[in-house]
Amino acid sequence: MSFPVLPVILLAPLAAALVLVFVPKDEHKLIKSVAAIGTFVSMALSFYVYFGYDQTLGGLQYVIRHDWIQDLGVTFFLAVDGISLPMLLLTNLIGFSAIFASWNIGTRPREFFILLLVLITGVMGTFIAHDLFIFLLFYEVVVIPIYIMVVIWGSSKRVTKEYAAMKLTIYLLIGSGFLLVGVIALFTKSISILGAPDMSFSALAIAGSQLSAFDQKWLFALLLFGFGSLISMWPFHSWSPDGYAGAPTAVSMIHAGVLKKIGGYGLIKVAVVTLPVGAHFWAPWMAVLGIAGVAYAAFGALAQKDLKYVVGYSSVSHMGYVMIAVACLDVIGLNGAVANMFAHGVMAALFFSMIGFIYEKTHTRWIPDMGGLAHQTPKLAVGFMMAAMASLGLPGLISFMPEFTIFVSAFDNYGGLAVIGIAGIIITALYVLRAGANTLFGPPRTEYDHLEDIKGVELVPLVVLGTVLVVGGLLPSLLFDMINSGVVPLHAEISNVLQLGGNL
Amino acid sequence: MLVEFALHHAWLVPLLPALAFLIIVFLARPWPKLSAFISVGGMATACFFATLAAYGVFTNHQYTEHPLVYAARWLTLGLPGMPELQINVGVQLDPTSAMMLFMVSFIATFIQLYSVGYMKGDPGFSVFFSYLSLFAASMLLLVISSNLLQMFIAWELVGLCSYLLIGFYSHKISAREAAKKAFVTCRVADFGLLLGILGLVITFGTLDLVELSERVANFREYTTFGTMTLLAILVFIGPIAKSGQFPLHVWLPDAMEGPTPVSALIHAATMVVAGVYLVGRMLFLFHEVPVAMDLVAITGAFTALFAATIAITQREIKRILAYSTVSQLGYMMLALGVGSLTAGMFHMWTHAFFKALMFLGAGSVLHALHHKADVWEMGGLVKKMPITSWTFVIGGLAIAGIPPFAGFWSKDEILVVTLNGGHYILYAMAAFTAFLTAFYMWRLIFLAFYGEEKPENHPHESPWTMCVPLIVLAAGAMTVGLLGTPWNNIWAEWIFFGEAHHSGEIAWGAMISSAVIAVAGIYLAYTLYLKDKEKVKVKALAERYKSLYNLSFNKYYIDEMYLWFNHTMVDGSAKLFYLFDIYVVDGIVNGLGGFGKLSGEGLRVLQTGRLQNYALVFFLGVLAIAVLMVFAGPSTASLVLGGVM
Amino acid sequence: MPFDTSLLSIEMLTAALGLAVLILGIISPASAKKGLGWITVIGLLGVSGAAIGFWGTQGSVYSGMYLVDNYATFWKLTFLVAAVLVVLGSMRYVDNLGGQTEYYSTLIFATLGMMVMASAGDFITLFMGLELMTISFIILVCFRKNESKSVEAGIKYILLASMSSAVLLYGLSLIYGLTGSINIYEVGRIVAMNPVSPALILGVVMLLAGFGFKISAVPFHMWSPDVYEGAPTPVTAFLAVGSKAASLAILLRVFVAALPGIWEHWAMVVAILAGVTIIVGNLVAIPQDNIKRLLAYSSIAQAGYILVGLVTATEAGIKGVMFYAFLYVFATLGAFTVATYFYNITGSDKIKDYAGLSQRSPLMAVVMLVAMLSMAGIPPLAGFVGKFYLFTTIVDNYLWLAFIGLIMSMVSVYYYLRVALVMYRDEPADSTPIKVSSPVAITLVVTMLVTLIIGVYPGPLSEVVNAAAHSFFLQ
Amino acid sequence: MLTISLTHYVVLSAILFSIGLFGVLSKKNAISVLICIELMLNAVNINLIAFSKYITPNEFIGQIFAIFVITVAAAEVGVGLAIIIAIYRNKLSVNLDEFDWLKW
Repeated sequence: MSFPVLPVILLAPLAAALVLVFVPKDEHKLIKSVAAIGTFVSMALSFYVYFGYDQTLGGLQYVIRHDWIQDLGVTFFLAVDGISLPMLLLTNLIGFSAIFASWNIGTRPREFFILLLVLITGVMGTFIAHDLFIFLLFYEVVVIPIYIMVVIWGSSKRVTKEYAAMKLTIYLLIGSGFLLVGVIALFTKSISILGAPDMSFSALAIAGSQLSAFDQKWLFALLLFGFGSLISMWPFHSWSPDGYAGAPTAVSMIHAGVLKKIGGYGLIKVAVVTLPVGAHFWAPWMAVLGIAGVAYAAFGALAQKDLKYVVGYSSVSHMGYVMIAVACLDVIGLNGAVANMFAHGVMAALFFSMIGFIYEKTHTRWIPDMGGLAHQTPKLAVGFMMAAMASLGLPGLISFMPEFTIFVSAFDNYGGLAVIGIAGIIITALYVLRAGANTLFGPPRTEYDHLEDIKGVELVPLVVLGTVLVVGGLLPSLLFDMINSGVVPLHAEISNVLQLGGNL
Repeated sequence: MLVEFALHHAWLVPLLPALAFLIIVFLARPWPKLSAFISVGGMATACFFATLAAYGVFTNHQYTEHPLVYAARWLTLGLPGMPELQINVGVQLDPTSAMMLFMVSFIATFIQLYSVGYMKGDPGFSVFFSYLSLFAASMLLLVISSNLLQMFIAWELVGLCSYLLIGFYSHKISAREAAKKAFVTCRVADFGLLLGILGLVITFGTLDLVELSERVANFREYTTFGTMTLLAILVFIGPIAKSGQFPLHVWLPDAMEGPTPVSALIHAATMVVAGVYLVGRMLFLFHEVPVAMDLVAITGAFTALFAATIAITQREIKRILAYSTVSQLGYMMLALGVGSLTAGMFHMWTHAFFKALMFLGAGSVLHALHHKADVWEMGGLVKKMPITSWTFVIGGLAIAGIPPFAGFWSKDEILVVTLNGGHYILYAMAAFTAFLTAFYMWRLIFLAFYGEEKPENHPHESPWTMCVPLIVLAAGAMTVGLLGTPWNNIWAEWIFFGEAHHSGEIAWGAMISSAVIAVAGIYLAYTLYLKDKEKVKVKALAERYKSLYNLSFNKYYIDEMYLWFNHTMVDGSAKLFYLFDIYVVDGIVNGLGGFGKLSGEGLRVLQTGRLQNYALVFFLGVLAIAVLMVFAGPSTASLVLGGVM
Repeated sequence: MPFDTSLLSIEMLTAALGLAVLILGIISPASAKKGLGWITVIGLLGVSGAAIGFWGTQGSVYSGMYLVDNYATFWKLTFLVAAVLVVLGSMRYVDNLGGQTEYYSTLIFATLGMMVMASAGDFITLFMGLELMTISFIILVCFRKNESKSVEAGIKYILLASMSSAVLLYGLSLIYGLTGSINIYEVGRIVAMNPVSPALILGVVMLLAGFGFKISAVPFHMWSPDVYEGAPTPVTAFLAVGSKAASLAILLRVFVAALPGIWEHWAMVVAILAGVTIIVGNLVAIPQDNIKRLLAYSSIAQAGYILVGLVTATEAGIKGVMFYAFLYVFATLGAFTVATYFYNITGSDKIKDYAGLSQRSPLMAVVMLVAMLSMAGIPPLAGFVGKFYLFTTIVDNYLWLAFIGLIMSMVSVYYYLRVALVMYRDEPADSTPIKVSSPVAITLVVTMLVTLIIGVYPGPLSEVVNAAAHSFFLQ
Repeated sequence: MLTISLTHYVVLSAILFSIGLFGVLSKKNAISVLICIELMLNAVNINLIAFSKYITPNEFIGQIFAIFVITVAAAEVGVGLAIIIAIYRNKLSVNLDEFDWLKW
């Protein structure tokens, strides 16, 4: 690998942020363009990587590895495989659109975009790091920028933005605290097994799978709590709706779109692979919590009147599907989990960007105050409905096949339990259509006649994400083959361990 | 040659309308005429190919045994050796699908042509046509699917389009709600269907229809009879909603909120028959499970009767037609339920023509009367709009089942197979339904087209784009039934399940009786609605059986029940969950946070600022540590005591 | 035997520097007094240069009274760097005081005391260093002798400090009485050989109390918030950094070198102390509204974290302590320097007055944020790595402590973020931009960069610390 | 005829230490507190000398240590008195209970 493409992808937004530090603070256009360029570079390159990745070869590719901390066995280890690559791509897609979704930011734009770029970098880092320590470095980078962005540019509705921000931050940090304990314990144990400290995922996987069943169980519980609270696993989800409601559009997009997914990603790439026995032990619980999340959050969303809360709860419910899928611990399930994370990412980001525009134009997100917007702002309506349809899992849009695969494997493994989860699609259809219909359709309101439709760069999120939404729906193999190439070896490891280490 | 091409490129048929949709959406939208042209043109071409393909299929008999299948990999999950799931998209051509292909494209073409006139001047003109194209495309995709999942996808897309089209006048609250109702109702049923599909994948490991049918045929290798029953029933739930069977028929009458061509499209050719088609396709599954078959048959018969009893009291012209559709669909289900793919498909075929005809006719009427829908406010239209009226009458004869019109043959076929199957009760129900059908349909005709004119109406004949389809379809409604006359039943040789069961002797009894029933129905309608100008008898009857009348007029209050359920049960529990979330789940979180703060405040107070308090704390600390040391350390306790001594 | 006095050269240089600055302060005209700050800085830098020269030398003077090894040298460097940064950050402050230049010399002597502590080989040296440092600090604490808060802080500090040193001394005397030696390593050998006696336990308890006072471990922490608040802010900074670090240095020396024999007796107690310190420090910090008090409590919590490293009394533990102490120096100094400078400009320590700092002076705001988050242990800042090192040592046997530590560190984010909230969200009361003077700017940038770099690329530092910790056991 | 043993010294120093401690905790006058601290330090000195005499008779470790302690104590007292004077200037009182501006 002559050209270090991954570091460039990682650093491009950071570089843009650095440039922004020296841009005068009232050159709004310039600031935004710089940010856009930075993210565009990353996006273009990650497309290049995505399609340059050799699926038949599989495994880690575009590897960058340097010694970092000798005595902790940490190496600066960047690489991509079939699981991290979709996530990387997703991050950049959303990051790029997020820049444009927040194009009309008027107050203190320079700080906003600097923070946004840092945020994007951090998220990317978690997905391409294959050393647990580096992973953790990036894992929490994102928390503080988000806090600051929410308190400055957020909006107070049911709860104040300060409350929402603090809740979101502390909740996730406490979660990661537990995670950290688990990781440190795992690390110290791994030293005695490996003989030398080594924090790369692969090494930890080897060590972890040799741990006693008991150790694996309690360690996995810690990791599950850590990652679970990030992926808003029921009942550790309550930060999510408030947080999204409080956050500015771009943050909601990135948080719901990709940040959450770090939880699922970590759960698969770290927790499950490293502690298969533990995973096997906790799988039923994960499934139950996942199902609970699906049904519970779906009903929660049904009761909402604030658009962002609707989507907030719906994202909790969708992540429930991911939990079930992970709990299945088989190839199809894991495929579905990763694919669903990707699909939901695109969908949620589009949803939030559209809601952001609606809020920007009508200054309300309160559904009863709206109606008939489709007549004043048709393009906006199209985007909104696309997101809505994707969210209820309409075939032909990206989120159908992932959900279907999840259902297959869930139905196979958990039978009756899964049925409840699958029933969620009915409620989903109910609240999504209700929100869409009451916002966009019905008699147009005169007070919104002055609104002008999204135009120019405002269309970027709709175009970018919408395209992915449709293409991914019509040609799911583009996504699934990639994921499959990553999941199959991973699952092979797990099943080996589970067969050998029969000490369940 | 060209036929060969059509046969092996049948995917063009759905593709063309799809392309039309894309072109209109992205390019042609600003120019209505162009959009219309693209849409109709695309549809017509598709129809052309479909015709060729159908011809190809019907001309060589091998396809009746071995359907022509070609598919491409769409998605693979897992590796060989491990539980792997491969999903193909492809084309499966056999007489059934070929017939559907032709029928759908043919009718869709004329409906689109008709819409050109009907929708003239509507602001959403081109958008409407793009929707129509997409609708047709997805329906055609559904028809040619070689894979159950592919079918499901098309199925859902059809649902989406119906949502868009029913809600086309989205500024009307009623339209909006009707669209939502349609989608959600179908969603509920799709849940069952989806479960069924999942079950099939998991049990049989494939979704390709052909493979599936083979594996199902000897299902005992894979699963138990119980599972099979469950699967069959689950799969049947989907069609219940899509084809408006009881109790999920509620969305269908409301679907009238859409523009009339849409109603025609939905009710005649496409959406609703999708359910019947699916059951027909999956007949190999139901066939293994007698229980499921009976379920289908009973549902069908009951729905037919049930809808008919509602239809007799409705006032809105399109509503009457809608319920008649529900009832006719019941017939088809009944036919499939008693195991005769032939009869079911045949009725679907004829029904498509005369029902489309009648809807378009109704549309033409509404168009003329500026959307005045109540049949009681019409009358004597025959003088002002002859084409519409006469074609409508033909349709009426067809649906009532007067020989030799199309409806007669198919309905007769159904009655015969029901009778031969020995389902006497079902036969009685079906026969009675036939009587009611004839009655309410002619009630509509007499009220709307005959009798004295209403002065306030100024009807006028519709433009040619609307009349041509009427005429064509009317011709169809007269003739298409002749394919399946008992004398030379070509139909039964093409489309059948199992082996071509062809009843040798002609069931004269059934034939005559059904004809008589139809005539009786019409005569009753005539006496009640045309002969006595004042309609005294009717009013008297309505008074006499007030409760029954209301029951029927209010559709047995089923919508109200659903509404109640939705509001109290669903929304109620939603509220409940939400409150729980805020006050319990969130309450715990905030509680913990508050606890932290409070303890902080509490400890803070200890910091009195008095130097000597600090000193005191210091020494208390020393003591505490000393005690700790004694008890935390391993053997210190004994050691201290020993040391002191 | 012959003494290799060259081993003492660093201390001698420092002492000389202190005296020189003192005399210069007296003789130089008022106009020239400003220069003294720079002289101090340069001098200290020179000394640290010399100290770096000592890296790797291993030896002892006066039959083990005075030890020179990487361990000591590392600590000395830490103190010197801290002193340099404090001086840089406080020049403006001293000028405001009206050029009382004894400040600098006293500060240098305090540093000297710390250095002596770092390489103390027996109880007398230990005591001397400790008192030299303490007394210098007492003087510094009530340096603004006309300001009653400052003086009150002073009297609280001197009374409690001398009391605690009395307790410490009593403990030392007991241990001397039981072992008949005051040489730390020799005591270690004797203790290891003989059975445990209750008197020894008592001695250990008193040592723990004495040192616990200095590093402000709960329940011996009560003085620190008051003194920190009352003292001149730069002094507070040095107090929080230097005296704590030095006391840790000697604490490790005594407990790991002299008392490992009865490790199992004090390990659990230290663990509990650490846990309580972490909890109390973080919880009480939550309701604070004065930035110095908030930092005081957070530094109490930090002491708790550092104590964690002592629990196992292993090389890894020592390493963790040193690593954490080093980065703690930078984080704390960063925060306090901002506080100092802000006080110079606005004359307020109230958190609510920090409103809109991010717009008045982005640099100050960002440094404050980075420093605090590093203390909270948020990656990719140094604090995270430090905590990682510390908790790896105890996670196996003291899992509960690991839980307390990591969860509470996340809780601490709560009150750090409240400061961030004020600095970043609120609109400033008066939006006049704050011009950061160059020496302060240097301090701020240095502290921030070090915190960031150690956080992202801790490799080199960990190597150095390894060597230092290793040399600990070579005496 | 009892001989004076190490124990006596130790007990004496312990008592002295405790007296000093009591004073520190109870006296309100800053100067008396300072004096009480001196008592505690002297208790330490007694310890040191006693141990030196009985445990390491032929080395003067304890004595040396004691001398250092005395010296340092003197220095401390010096600074302490200076501070007390300063605070007296500020508050016209040396009553410790009045010095509680810094709290919470």
